[in-house]
Amino acid sequence: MTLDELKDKIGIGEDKVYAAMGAFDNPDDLVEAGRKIREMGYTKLDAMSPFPVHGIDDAIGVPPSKLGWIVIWFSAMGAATALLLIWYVGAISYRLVIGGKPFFDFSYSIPVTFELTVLFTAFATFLGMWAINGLPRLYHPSFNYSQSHRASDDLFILVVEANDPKFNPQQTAEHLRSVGAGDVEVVEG
Amino acid sequence: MAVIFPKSSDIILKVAGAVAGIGAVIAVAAFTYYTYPTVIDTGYQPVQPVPYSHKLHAGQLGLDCYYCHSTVYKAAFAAVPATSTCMNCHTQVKKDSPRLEPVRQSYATGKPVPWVQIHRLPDYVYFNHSAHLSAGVSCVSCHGRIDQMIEVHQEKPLNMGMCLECHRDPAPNVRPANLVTKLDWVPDRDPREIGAEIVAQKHLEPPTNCSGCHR
Amino acid sequence: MSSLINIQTPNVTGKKYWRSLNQLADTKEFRDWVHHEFPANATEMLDGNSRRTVLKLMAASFGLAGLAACNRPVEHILPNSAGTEADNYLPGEPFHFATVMSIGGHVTGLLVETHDGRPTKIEGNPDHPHSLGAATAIQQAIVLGMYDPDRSAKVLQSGKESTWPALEAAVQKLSLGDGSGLRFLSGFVSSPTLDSQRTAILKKFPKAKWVEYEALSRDNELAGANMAFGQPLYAHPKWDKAKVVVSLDHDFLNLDAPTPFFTLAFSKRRRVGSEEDLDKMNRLYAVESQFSLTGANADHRMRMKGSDVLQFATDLAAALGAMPGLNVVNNGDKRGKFLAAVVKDLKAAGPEALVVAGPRQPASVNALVALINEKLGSACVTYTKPVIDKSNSGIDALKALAGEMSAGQVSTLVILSGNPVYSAPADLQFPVALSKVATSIHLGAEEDETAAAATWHIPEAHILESWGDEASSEGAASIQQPMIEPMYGGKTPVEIVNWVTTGKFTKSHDIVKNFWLAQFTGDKEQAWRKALHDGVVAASKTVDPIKVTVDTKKLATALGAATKAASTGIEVGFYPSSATWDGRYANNGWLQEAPDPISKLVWGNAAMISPKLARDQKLTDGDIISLTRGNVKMEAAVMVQPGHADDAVSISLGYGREKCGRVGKDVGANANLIRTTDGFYFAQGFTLAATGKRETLATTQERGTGDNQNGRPLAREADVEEYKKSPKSIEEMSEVPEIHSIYPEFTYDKGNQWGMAIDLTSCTGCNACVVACVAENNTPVVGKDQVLRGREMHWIRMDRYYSGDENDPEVVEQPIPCMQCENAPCENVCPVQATSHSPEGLNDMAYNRCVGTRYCANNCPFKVRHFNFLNFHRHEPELVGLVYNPDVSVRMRGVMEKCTYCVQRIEETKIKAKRDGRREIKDGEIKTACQQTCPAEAIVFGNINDPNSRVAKLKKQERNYAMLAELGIKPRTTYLAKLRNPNPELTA
Amino acid sequence: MSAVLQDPQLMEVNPPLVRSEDYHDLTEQISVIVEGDVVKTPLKYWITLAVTASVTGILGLMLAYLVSTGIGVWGNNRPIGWAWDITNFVFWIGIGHAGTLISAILFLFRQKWRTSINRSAEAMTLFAVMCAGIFPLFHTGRPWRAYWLFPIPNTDLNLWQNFRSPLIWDVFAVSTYFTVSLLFWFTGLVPDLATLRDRTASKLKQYIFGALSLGWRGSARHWRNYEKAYLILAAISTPLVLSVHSIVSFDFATSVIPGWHTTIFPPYFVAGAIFSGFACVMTLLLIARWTLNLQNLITMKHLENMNKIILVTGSVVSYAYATEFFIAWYSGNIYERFTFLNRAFGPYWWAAWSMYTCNLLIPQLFWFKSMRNNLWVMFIISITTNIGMWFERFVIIATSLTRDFLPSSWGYFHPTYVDMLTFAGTIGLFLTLFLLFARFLPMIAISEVKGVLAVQKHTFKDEEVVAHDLR
Repeated sequence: MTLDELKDKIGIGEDKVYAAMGAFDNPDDLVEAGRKIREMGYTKLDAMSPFPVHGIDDAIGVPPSKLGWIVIWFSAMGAATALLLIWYVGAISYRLVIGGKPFFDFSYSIPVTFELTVLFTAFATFLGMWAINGLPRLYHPSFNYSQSHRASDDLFILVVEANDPKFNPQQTAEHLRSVGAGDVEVVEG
Repeated sequence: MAVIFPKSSDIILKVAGAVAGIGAVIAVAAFTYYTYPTVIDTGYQPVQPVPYSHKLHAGQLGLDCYYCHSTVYKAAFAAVPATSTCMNCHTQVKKDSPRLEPVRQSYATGKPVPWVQIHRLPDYVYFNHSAHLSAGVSCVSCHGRIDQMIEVHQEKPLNMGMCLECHRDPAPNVRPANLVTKLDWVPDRDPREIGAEIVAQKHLEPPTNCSGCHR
Repeated sequence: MSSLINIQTPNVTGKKYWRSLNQLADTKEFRDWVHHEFPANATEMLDGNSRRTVLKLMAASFGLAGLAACNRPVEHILPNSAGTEADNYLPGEPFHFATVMSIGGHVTGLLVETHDGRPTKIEGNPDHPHSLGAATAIQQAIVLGMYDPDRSAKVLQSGKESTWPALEAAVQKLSLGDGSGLRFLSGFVSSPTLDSQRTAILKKFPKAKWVEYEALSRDNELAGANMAFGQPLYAHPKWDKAKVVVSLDHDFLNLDAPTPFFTLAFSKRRRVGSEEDLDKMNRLYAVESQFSLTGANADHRMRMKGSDVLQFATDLAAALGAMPGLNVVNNGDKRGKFLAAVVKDLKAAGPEALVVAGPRQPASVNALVALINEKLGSACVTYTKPVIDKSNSGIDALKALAGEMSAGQVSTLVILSGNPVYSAPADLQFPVALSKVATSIHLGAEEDETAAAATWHIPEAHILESWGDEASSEGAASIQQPMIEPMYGGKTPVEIVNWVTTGKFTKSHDIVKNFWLAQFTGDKEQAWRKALHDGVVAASKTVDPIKVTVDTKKLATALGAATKAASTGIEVGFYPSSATWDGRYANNGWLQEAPDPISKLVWGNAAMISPKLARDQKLTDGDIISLTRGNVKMEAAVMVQPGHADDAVSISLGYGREKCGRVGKDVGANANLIRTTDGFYFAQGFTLAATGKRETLATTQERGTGDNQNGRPLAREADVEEYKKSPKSIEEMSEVPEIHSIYPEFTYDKGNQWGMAIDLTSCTGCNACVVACVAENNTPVVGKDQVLRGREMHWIRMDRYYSGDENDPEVVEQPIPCMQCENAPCENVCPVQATSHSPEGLNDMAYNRCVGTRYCANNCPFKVRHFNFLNFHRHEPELVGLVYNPDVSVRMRGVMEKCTYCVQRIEETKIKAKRDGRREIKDGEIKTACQQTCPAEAIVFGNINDPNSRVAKLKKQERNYAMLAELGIKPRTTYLAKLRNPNPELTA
Repeated sequence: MSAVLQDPQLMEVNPPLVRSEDYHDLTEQISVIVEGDVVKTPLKYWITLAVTASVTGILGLMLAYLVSTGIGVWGNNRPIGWAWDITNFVFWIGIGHAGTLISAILFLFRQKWRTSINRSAEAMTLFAVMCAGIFPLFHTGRPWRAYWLFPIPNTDLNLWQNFRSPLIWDVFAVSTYFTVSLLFWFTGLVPDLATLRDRTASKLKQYIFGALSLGWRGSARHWRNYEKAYLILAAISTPLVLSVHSIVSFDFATSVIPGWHTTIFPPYFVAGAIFSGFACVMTLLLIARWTLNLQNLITMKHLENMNKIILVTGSVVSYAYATEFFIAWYSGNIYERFTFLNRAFGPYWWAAWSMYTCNLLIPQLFWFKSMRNNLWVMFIISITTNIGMWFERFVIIATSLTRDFLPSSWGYFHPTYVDMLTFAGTIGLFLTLFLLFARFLPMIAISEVKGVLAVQKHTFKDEEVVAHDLR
């Protein structure tokens, strides 16, 4: 492949259009606008908000999270690890008679098994969430939007990404304004 | 303005992360390896006051270990021989070899020859030579082929894992009691079989509980 | 340490010596460290305030230790240049040597265990008639004294450091002439060699005199016989023959018997092995002032002031119609009832009756006792003539000597191993008298009060360093042989006597050997070797008992003359100390920390008073009182002792040493300050006054006031009759429900299964086992401050519980080692598997794995696990480290430790058996240290899996019970309930 | 709900949770504290910080002395192997329970009012657990060997941990609890860090917050997974928080010592933990509320709700006390009976009675609404409750040990100055960390509060909303 392609791949290529973005001052309007835009046939939509806006997912069609399915496996792994560890330590590695109790028994394995299950689950959830979100990431094209810094304050931003088949800079910007967005910009990066 | 980190920062972040991860793995691996008993403990070979060659004496001349380390069958400790033992021969053989000067010195003055200890267990470990020899454990099992060493070095890690291994399954290391000092013994059949028979016949039950060795 | 020792061969004939320690002791480094380095630590050990400073030092060194661990230190092996094979010397393997020691005229044979030439443990000599393998706490502890860096190491002239040549010159200068100015002052002479020297000297110097003085001696016994039979005789009670024993102020189970012999014999009729033993069991009546161990073990005890015992003895004699004309007092009902019962019991017992009088009771009481026994026709006591002359012995002899000295008639005084300046009665003004003597030569083991006052002081060799001999009062002699060359070049009495009188120095080995070779017949050398080996001289004639009858007329007049002191004011009684005896063992940490069997007091003495007296005077434990009589006065802290006689104070001698090593200096109060010739053992007419000052007394019990069992079935007891009726009663004292574990139980049915049974009936509560354990297992001495904080480390402790009325309480003593529970609560809770179970049922403790959470100690129902709160061993000088048993790890700070059933002995024996090609261990082949030394044989250890083993048989008895069995812990150590044998007439 | 909030009278009774005009205003209120450059941090803050920091320094000294010298510098002895050390451990762990409880359980129960307090409560949890962790680590005789408590593979001796020991369960429980709480707390923090990143002008702060906020941009997709993750963490934290103190109580419940060996310990300890935890949160919140003027965010409603919980848990604890005595009497076991009589009337009667007073009697005041709404009363009670709960642990741990089965081994415990300064030191550490947190991180979950505000705006509709111009 060419150098440019490579550059793009690793994310240091030439700036190109990322999306058209527009802002609203309250969640209700955002949801409203989101629905309208979607009805116009846009599919690659996103929103940026200071807090989770309810209804927005359906409005712009964000698929439900798969996190739960990933996590459950790790929970099971946690439990298995604990039981294997305790069994190996007591019954295999060094069989010591302690307090007349068996070399391995579920009764005294319960607490540690539970704790390790929780620990694995927690790590899976935490890391899994960031992984799915593609974070940590220090740079993102949307940061080039003049109002993006207020997405964490009091603005609710609607995003129509450039890779949307229906995307056309001027037209899409128009559509955004038409659904009541302010500060509509075509963002590059 | 909202852009704080340049566009390239992401790839840098990724690379840095990868490097850190690999580095950590390497570090752990290295630590484990270099603290592994067989690595840190074996091969200790200090310089002795007299360059005594076990290869010559025990190997070529065929002196029995017991000739010098005479207490092994009766005591916990394998005594290092008295100077007089050396002089039994060296009053005739190599009478005035300069390398034997310290020995003659010691014999004359009564001051001991400061041999450097090689095989050393922690103070809280109570190893008993007589017990192991009477069970039929050969010198080789812990000291290696001393009869092939010009200057003795520590061959086995002598760590708790090593002790336990044998205490849990003594058969491979047990041989007829009269052969324990025969370092070059080559069994005519599977040594484990021979060992197993002896274990059964002597009812050997090596302890694996704490007080077996720690008191 | 061992690398410092140039190992040489032990030599049973003793021609060669261990030189090494001696050389070590001569090096400059060694001296420096003894004199500069150790004090810091020592004071630290005892003084709480300076704790922190030294703890900082420890901090530093801890850091260094960490560093040192990083690279492998070079360790040298130093074989000796001489051959080892020749005399079958095995490095690291223990050797045993027989020797003998004498305290206050009681001789006991000892067996000394040495490792690589250093004595590490003392046990009784099984072949010696007075030991049979047992040894008292003091006898076992003297081994520590040998390594005491405070021992006298140099010649002193008038208290200042001098040299041997200077002393030699002085000795040469002595002009003894006919000996008119020559006096010897020694302790109780029981050495045949020394006696022969004495005879020779008195022949050579007709005008010379030799005085024997012991602060605590058997003089009254001899004087009593003299009063009764007209000649001084030793009385030999046959305890094991007696069915009824009446002790008149005789603590023959503890303080008055610095030998295991009496307990040994007495307990023969106290042990209950089978049904018929129940009927053979003896009955003990005790009449005494202080609550003694004998009183605690008595089936009936009558408390009265020491001075009232004479009247009691008189009444007893009269009631038995022993002799006419005895002035009987009208007895109070209690005393009368007691007396009547005793008389009846004695009469019934007839030849099996035995009455004994204490060495602290005057001649008159001893004489009356002789009379009573004769009247009863008791076959339980015999009399022998002293093999060694005692004509010039005792307090009167000392008084005369002091008189001569202050009159300036003594030009040369030789003081042989004693400390009269400290121990002589106050009214003799001995220090003043001593200052009048031109040349006084003192041979002593420490730089004590006398050493400082005498013109010359000579370091004395320790028993384990010296050649000598001792003969028991029946005449059975033993040779004292050294295991090691005197570390400080000390000398022995025989050497000094010979040197002073002949002017030329001969080694004691030659003197003693020559003396004995002269006695032997046939192959003398062989006989000598045998004597050394056996620890008893076969040839030495044990004198036969003589038949004597009391001359009642003489006795009557003597008794009339015996002035009965007016019993007004407070009576003060002077007692031996269970730790320091008369003060000579004050610098011994093991003994200072061994709790008094009754009061549990450590690191000091106290004025014992009755609860009533305490209430009257509004005194509580620790209040400092002053005791005044005429011009003598002392101050001491009081301790309230249940069962003590009213209007009486008991105080132990041997404390308040001013010139002493760091351990014993200024510990407790010096009772010699108020001890006078007219009130040598007890004196009337003291005034007691509170000073308002207080002192904290350290005890190993009752820190949480657990002086009784709170109705818990821990140390169980029953009367013999009850027990015969309902043997089950013992077991039923605690309700043990059927316990079903949710887990499959481990079965311990193969091979050796170690267990222990402790018989509370025969156990007297002497501390022998406690000290034996300390010596065997290297348990540290922690000091008064730490004991006050509850951190003493004894692996086996002696619990003492009172019951009943505070004025006449009953006492039960219970030794508590680790119970080695099969379902050990301590094991479950250890997070790192530092304590687990061995297939032979031992509760193993791996110190090197312990991280020190102390959870196991918390969860131990018996609290037998001891934690190293500080690095206690760091307080000890390297020299003391030489006493350690090399077969047991010395524990560092921060780890837990506990009784192991002496697992090192178990393993040694198993290995020995393996070497001999046997598998099974004979019953009794392994003895734990506590069991080995127990004179009462109360502790029995063995294989409970073998139905014929002693321990298994004992555990089959009905009175066998496991403490706290209801917890389902299955202890391996069980107890046999204490059986008392009270007189029905007195219990009713 | 909406009806209630529209009615002005009822609004006094049930005031809205967040008193804020709109989102930006809210961001301001919370952020200015952190940014410090707009509103200067008061001097008293720095003085307090200096004091607490130096107390923390003492903790360091004491621990150094302890490690270099031995447990002997504490008052522990035989039989009292555990005294202040483990008492303090349980005390801090207990306090550490409120945070996760508030964030997790109240979250699951959709208790909106938690939003303005959960952040600080979670932080408090972390700091409390840190303080707690110090004790089990340093109470070991050989702390440099403490790593043996963790299942680190060892090639040399194939010796591991003893999983029968509650102490090992503790190791796992406490370390898991700390880790999970940390993840939970940080997850909640990220969006607010993004807010700070976007507000600050200083380049340095931009870098710091930029890195910490992991490039959060509030994308709807992210929020989706984020909420899911938050839900899961809350869901596992709830049983976790209950398990931790249950396991801590096993240290005692599984032993044989009378006074320890009690089956009711797990619920009893958990209730006690929540009790003390809420009291501690209360103390800190009241201080923060005063010093940082958060009356608008931490309203009377929050405080009253907390007081109700304190009252409930306090009563549960009291009930447990009663049960203990009943069981001791009913069991007919002489050792049990003695232990509890000894507790109340033995040498440690003073400890027991101060515990009963603080935990059993005083909180009953909260039956009265006036008391629940009186700042002074609730402040004092929050303090006494913590004192009482410390005594509870001391009474259970130490006094049970002083007199157990064999009277011969009974003892008494005297704390040394090291004991006291070490405990004081942990308090210093705790406060120091909390002060730093309060100053340098958003004490209140901005995004969550905004969520609540949004709901209110919904209900208040236009008359409440002031249009905000977009230029």
